[in-house]
Amino acid sequence: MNQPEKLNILVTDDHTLFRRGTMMLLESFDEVGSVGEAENGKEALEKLEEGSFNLLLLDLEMPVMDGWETAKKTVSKYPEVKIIMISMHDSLQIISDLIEIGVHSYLLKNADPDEVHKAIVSVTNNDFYYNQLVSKAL
Amino acid sequence: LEMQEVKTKHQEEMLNATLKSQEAERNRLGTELHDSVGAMLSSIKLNLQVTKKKEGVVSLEPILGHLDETISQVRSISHQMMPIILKKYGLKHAVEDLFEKISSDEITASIIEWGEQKLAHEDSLMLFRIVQELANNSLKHANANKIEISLTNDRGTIHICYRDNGVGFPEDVLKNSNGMGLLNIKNRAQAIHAGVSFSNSDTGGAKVDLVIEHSID
Amino acid sequence: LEMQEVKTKHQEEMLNATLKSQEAERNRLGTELHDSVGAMLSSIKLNLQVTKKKEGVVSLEPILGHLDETISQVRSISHQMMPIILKKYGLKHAVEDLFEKISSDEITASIIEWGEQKLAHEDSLMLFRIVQELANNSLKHANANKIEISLTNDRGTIHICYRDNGVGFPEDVLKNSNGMGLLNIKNRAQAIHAGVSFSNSDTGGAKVDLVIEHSID
Ligand SMILES: Nc1ncnc2c1ncn2[C@@H]1O[C@H](COP(=O)(O)OP(=O)(O)OP(=O)(O)O)[C@@H](O)[C@H]1O
Ligand SMILES: Nc1ncnc2c1ncn2[C@@H]1O[C@H](COP(=O)(O)OP(=O)(O)OP(=O)(O)O)[C@@H](O)[C@H]1O
Ligand SMILES: [K+]
Ligand SMILES: [Mg+2]
Ligand SMILES: [Mg+2]
Ligand SMILES: [Mg+2]
Repeated sequence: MNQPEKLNILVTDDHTLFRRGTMMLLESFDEVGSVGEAENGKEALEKLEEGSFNLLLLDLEMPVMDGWETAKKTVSKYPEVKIIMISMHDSLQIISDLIEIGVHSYLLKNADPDEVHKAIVSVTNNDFYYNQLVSKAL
Repeated sequence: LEMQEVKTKHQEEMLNATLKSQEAERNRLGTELHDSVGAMLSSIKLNLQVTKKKEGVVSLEPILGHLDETISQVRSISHQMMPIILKKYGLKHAVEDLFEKISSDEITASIIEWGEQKLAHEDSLMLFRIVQELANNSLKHANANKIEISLTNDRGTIHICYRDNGVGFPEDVLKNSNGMGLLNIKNRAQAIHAGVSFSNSDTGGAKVDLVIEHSID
Repeated sequence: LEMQEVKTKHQEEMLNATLKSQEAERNRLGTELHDSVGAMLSSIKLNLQVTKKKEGVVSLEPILGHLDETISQVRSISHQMMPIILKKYGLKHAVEDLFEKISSDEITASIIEWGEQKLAHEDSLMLFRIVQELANNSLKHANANKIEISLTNDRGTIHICYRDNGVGFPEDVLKNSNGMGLLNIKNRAQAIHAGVSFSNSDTGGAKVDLVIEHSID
């Protein structure tokens, strides 16, 4: 059997400390190969263009290009890239809107590392990860 | 009659300006809380969790540093909202505290005289908000290196004089001061029945005079 | 002339009430930030420092729990100040979100009808603030288990009807509504040229009607 390919993840968040923390966490997971970073949606789209990333961890509120627009553009230009939103907002309206746009999961910024791990594995294997929050929004 | 109508219209505009600026403030502070404090806390949590997983000796120093930064952010936002010094120690000390915070290598803010006064807390609060906005403006627009304030009490009539040594108010602002900040100052002055006037001093620099007659004394 | 004078006086009172309630809000949120968020952060810091000194395996779980709690507090304060949903998704969804948050085992809040409307953002914001205060009041005073709201649009005239099934407004409040909350509602309604009336419905329970004529449509 083929060794499963490692996950290359792009972390997009304007808050440097949070972005770096997330990257460190991701690097500690066995399934993860490389981890890249972007400060806003525009930068993220440029990096996705390189074609090496298969998963995008995406913040909602960012200058230059926010998470809504970035998610939309990613879904239409790079449909093979999985998207996990990671946000401070717990409003069901926002969550269901993003699911509608086509993101594969939605986590809060204070999610446990275990949940982040579960989400990236589940999104990769099953195309989605529904936690309590997402289920409630749907 | 016409004059009264104009007055009513004017009052309506004042009310609208106040509501608008309240929303602007909520938006500013809310955003800071959400994006800055909230994101910092999430980062701290994340970093702690990552640290937890690491083996061997790990340093908590950077995390403690970030926590300190967050604590001072929260303190600064809450002090802006609720000047506790004012409540506890009165207007003079609140202004002193504010001036200490804004003084830097570039600018010195000082109280040059402060007579006796026994203003009601509500009046002090409004006056403090006015001084806060004046100081903000001096930092933002004046390019000054000196801010001075004085309070004198002439048989119950209180006169507060604020000035900086910057570029002064532009002509059009003096004629028709329509900025939100200056409008707010007028609103607050009106609310406590204080007279307010904006001018430039002979040596240049913005000058704002506040007069409260028959203050309780 | 006299009527105009009364009107001016009335406007002055409105302005004062607005300034007062702005300070009351600052005080409330500032205190919460300072005493609650600030205190939590300080205790987290203390715990981390103690942890740092301990040898061997130490549990970070309690600290992480406190962090979570603090993050939710910050989130809730900032959302009150800055309803991002309103900006992004408009009034209906903002009310939906608010109603979701206040609905519990004790009380159900729901939108029973919502016609088409294209209100300007400023108008939506004022209406949202009004609904926020109405909902607060229902939770605080009504002892109701149901809150309902509807918005209908009759050729550009928008009618919002809010009601709960609680004890209803007391007589004296209906005659002379001097509470800060209700005054604020009137101010905000006036600012967007909306009519507002407070009453009790036949079945008991508070009822508030808002009418905005000639809304952009
Ligand atoms: N101390 C000052 N020195 C020079 N110009 C000033 C000073 N204070 C205010 N001004 C001028 O007056 C204008 C109006 O001030 P105001 O406080 O109303 O608005 P603002 O500071 O520009 O915006 P806001 O207060 O709403 O953030 C300013 O834009 C600036 O041009
Ligand atoms: N939904 C309601 N059902 C019954 N009584 C109400 C309701 N809403 C308001 N009231 C009555 O009207 C009074 C005035 O309300 P208002 O919102 O002005 O003040 P408050 O809620 O008491 O204080 P604040 O809003 O300043 O915190 C209340 O004290 C209460 O007696
Ligand atoms: K790895
Ligand atoms: Mg962000
Ligand atoms: Mg200003
Ligand atoms: Mg109330």
